[in-house]
Amino acid sequence: MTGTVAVTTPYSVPVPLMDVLQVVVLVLVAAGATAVVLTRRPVRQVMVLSGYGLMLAVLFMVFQAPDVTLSELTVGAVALPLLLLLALAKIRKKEE
Amino acid sequence: MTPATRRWVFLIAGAGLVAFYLWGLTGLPGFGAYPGPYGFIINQVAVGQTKATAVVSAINFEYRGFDTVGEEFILFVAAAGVSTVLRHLRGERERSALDEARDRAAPPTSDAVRTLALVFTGPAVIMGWYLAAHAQTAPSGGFQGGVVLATAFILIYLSGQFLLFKRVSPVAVTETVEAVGAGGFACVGLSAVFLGLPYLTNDLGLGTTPGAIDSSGTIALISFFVGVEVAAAFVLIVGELLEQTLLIRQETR
Amino acid sequence: MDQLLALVVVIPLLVAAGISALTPVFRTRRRALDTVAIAAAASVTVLLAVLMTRTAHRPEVYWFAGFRPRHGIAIGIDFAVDPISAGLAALAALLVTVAMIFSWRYFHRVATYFHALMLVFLAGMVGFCLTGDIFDLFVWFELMGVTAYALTAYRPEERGPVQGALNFAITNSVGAYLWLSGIGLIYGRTGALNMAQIGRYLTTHRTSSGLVVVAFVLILTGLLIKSAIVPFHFWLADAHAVAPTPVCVLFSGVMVELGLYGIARVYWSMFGAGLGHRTVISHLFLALGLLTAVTGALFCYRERHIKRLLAFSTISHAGIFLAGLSWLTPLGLAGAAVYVLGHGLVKAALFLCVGIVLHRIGSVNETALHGRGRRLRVTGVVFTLAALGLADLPPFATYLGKGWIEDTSAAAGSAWVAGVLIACSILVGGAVLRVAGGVFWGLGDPPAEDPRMAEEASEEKTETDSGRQRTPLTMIIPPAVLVVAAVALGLTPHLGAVVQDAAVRFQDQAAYNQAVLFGRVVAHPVALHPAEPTAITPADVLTGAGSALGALILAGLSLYRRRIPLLRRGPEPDLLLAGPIRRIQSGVINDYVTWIVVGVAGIGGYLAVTIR
Amino acid sequence: MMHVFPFIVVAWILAVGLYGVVTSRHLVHQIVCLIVVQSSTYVLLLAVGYVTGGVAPFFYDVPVHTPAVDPVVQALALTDVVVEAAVTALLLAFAIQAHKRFGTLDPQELTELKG
Repeated sequence: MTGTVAVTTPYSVPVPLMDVLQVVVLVLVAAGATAVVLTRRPVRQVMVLSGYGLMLAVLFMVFQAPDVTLSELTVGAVALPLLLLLALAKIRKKEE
Repeated sequence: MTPATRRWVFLIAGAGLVAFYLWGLTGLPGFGAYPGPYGFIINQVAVGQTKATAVVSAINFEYRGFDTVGEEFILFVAAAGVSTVLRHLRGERERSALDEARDRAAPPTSDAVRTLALVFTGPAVIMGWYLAAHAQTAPSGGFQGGVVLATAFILIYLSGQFLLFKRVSPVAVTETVEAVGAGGFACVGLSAVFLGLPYLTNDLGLGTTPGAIDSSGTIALISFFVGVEVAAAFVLIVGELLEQTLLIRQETR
Repeated sequence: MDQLLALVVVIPLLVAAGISALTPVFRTRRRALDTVAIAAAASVTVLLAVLMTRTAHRPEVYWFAGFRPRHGIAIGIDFAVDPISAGLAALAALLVTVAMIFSWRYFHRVATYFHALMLVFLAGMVGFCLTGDIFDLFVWFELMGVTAYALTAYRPEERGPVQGALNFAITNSVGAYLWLSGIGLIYGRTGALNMAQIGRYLTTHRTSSGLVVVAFVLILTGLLIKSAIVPFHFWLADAHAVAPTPVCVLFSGVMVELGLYGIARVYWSMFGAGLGHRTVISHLFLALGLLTAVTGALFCYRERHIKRLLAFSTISHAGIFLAGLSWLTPLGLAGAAVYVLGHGLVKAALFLCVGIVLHRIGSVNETALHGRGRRLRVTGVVFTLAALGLADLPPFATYLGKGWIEDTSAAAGSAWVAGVLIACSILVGGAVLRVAGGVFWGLGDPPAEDPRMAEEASEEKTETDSGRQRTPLTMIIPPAVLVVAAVALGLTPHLGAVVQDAAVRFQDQAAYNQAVLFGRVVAHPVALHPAEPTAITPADVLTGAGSALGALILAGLSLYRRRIPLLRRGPEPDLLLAGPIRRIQSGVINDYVTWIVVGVAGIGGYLAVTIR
Repeated sequence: MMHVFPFIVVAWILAVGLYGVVTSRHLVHQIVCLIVVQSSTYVLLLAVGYVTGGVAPFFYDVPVHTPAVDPVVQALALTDVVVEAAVTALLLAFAIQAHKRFGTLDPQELTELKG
């Protein structure tokens, strides 16, 4: 069951190509996480977070997890940034 | 601790934590070499046992359905918590709306945004229901569907129709719908107990064709209730957060 | 009963959803709401009590959706119930019932949220106790956590509750994510989530010790944070000081103890045999336990805010429980189990009495309250009795648990541990008795004002209508019943034999494996450890009475310090501690999370050096 | 290299997220950093369940015996996403209240519970 079984189904990508894809997306995700943390201005950070959510979604895609991809897209890239922006809109007034 | 001390303490201890964590991670079989058996067994038996072709949904709503009961109630409690916490603020806001209103006057939504948002509302509703209804076949389910469905309501708000948003999702009704969603799931599980079977046993007809819309028995039903619960919870949470800006916008009109 | 086992979790969840769905109906019918919610909690209590007696001789295993394991491999989720888990769940249900009866007249304004949250909290605690699956354990842990955060901030119109809830939520979430990382590690190697199956894998396969140790520490961290073990304890006092009193009953009485139960469960069903190195683990638990017991006791003694004082006493007791578990013996586990039950009952009674004081007088400041509780005679009597129970006075069940923990320490050749634990009991009991004597009996002089308390003069006003003329019966009967229950538990015949039998079975990992994965029940001779006493020894009674006496003397010295020539000079000794404590217990989340990282790195470093 | 690289990324995300939580001077920023900490657990879960060359665990148009990745971790990650959304919503509500009560969002200036 385990090991490197090359499968040719409509969805599968050749293993070496998949490796490269995964490494690239993983690097992007690591950089994204760093960027989210280092962005200290809240509104801008929410934008970066949204982008990070998108990258995570892509990562889950290449990890063959379409279910998680879809929920990461809806939650991580859309719903959470929306909640954060609403909260910030509420708070921002006194910050200025 | 001062910020500087804290940073140094963290950098030292955090390095220790990461080294320790990596020590554990190197004990894993290595990426791409998942050893099983849990996932492999489920992949083998799930389609036959549940007639659902989407194995992840079969796990979420059947094999590990009890986890999902807890998960739904986490969302339920979070929505109730947000309401509890912001409830007082809402009351205060109504009193002090005028003095804060001036700098909160959001620029009026442009017609293009409004039209676009309204245009997207319909597809969002349809897509939400589609996703919630196809847990057993597609990489989707009540959770994703619910969030998309909630997005439809939020689009109505974005289109500037906040009064409509209030009308289509009044808090009391949304709360009731949410509770029905969460409770409905628990009830589906309970039906098996009345038949003398363990809780959450799939006691509906499984259908014959794997992947068909009427296949997989309670999986589809549970997915529906999860969709209802998730959508209502999100609408409730977003509504509570919106509530405070809504009044002010009205004032400035 | 067989198929009904799931009801202990499903009833509270369904009733919570039901009352939430019917909010418009219940809004004007407060009594109906109370009745329904109390009935649900009470029925769960009864079901769990039945379950506890049913599992006295063999564990009960329940597979959700009927997915029984084949060839020792589980694909579903199970409840694996034994008397200890059922007993703890029953305590949780009892305390929820009592707290809701108390709330009958307590809050002046309640929406359906409070009842729904309390019932979901109950479901979370019960699910946590009974489940046999590591991820399911995590789910109920999170449900319990999220509900607890929301309940802490139940009065968000004040500063304290908001900050307390934030500190609570962020530290516990960090713990939860570390725990989940631990689950990921262990799953990536064993391919299992069932605790019995993971335990079996770790004993039958050679596994990299790094992976097992790291997974153990990460899972342990989440539980240590919940059980408020130093240096992970900071959130607890913050959350307790500000949560509504009926909620504090649950936090102190059972939620913290559930974290320790989780440690015991995870250790004895999953890691124990595979991890080995019993001495190392034993030393780790003992060090953490003693550090926590002493820290909590010192913080407790110098505190003037009565709810915070009780919170620090809970931290100290959590340390004592962990020290009891640390010997990894049946007697230690049995002692911790009985101590948890007894402590839960008396601590709940103490918090409820504080709630009555708040209801009638409107303050929780020990200095300001001095002598003002004299008109609350019944409350004073109940509070004093419960305080004596907390100081391990026989025949409160606490003395038994504490006695067994001391016995097992002495049997392991470490009588000094028993000495430290007795000193902690005296310090904590002395602090609580000082409150009892000062507030309810007007003895001695008021303690010096803690400057911090003076700043918070207006606190705690809005939780309840204060200044009432009479204490409602629904508020005084619950704590009285709890105190009586603590005595009754201590006088139960054959308690020692029954609990130690349960403890022996709880610690038998192989038997747990067989029962869960293969449905086989392994018979246990009760006299598995004949060297250890199962009966009550005179020494237990004497040490219990001794620490209660010590606590009384300490309370007397604290109250009459200014009238005793030798002690008169110098600042109040307990206020000397205030400076350093104020720096450590800073209330800043960033500090608390830093301490968590330091704690994990420290524990990890110790285990990495000793187990390789 | 490839067989450990994803796990190094997991440890990195965890460390960076914790660093953010510890050094944050803004509650909303801190909550976002907590989201980052949690995201390390998704990556870990999905990485340990990955099978090289395996397809996604959906058998609508591929035969059941096709080698597929582990579906269990995906179900766990889904649960995890819900938990994240719920906790974040609650924390944001607390933050809004904290701002209202304290007039600041710097966690180091919330001093109500000092001592």
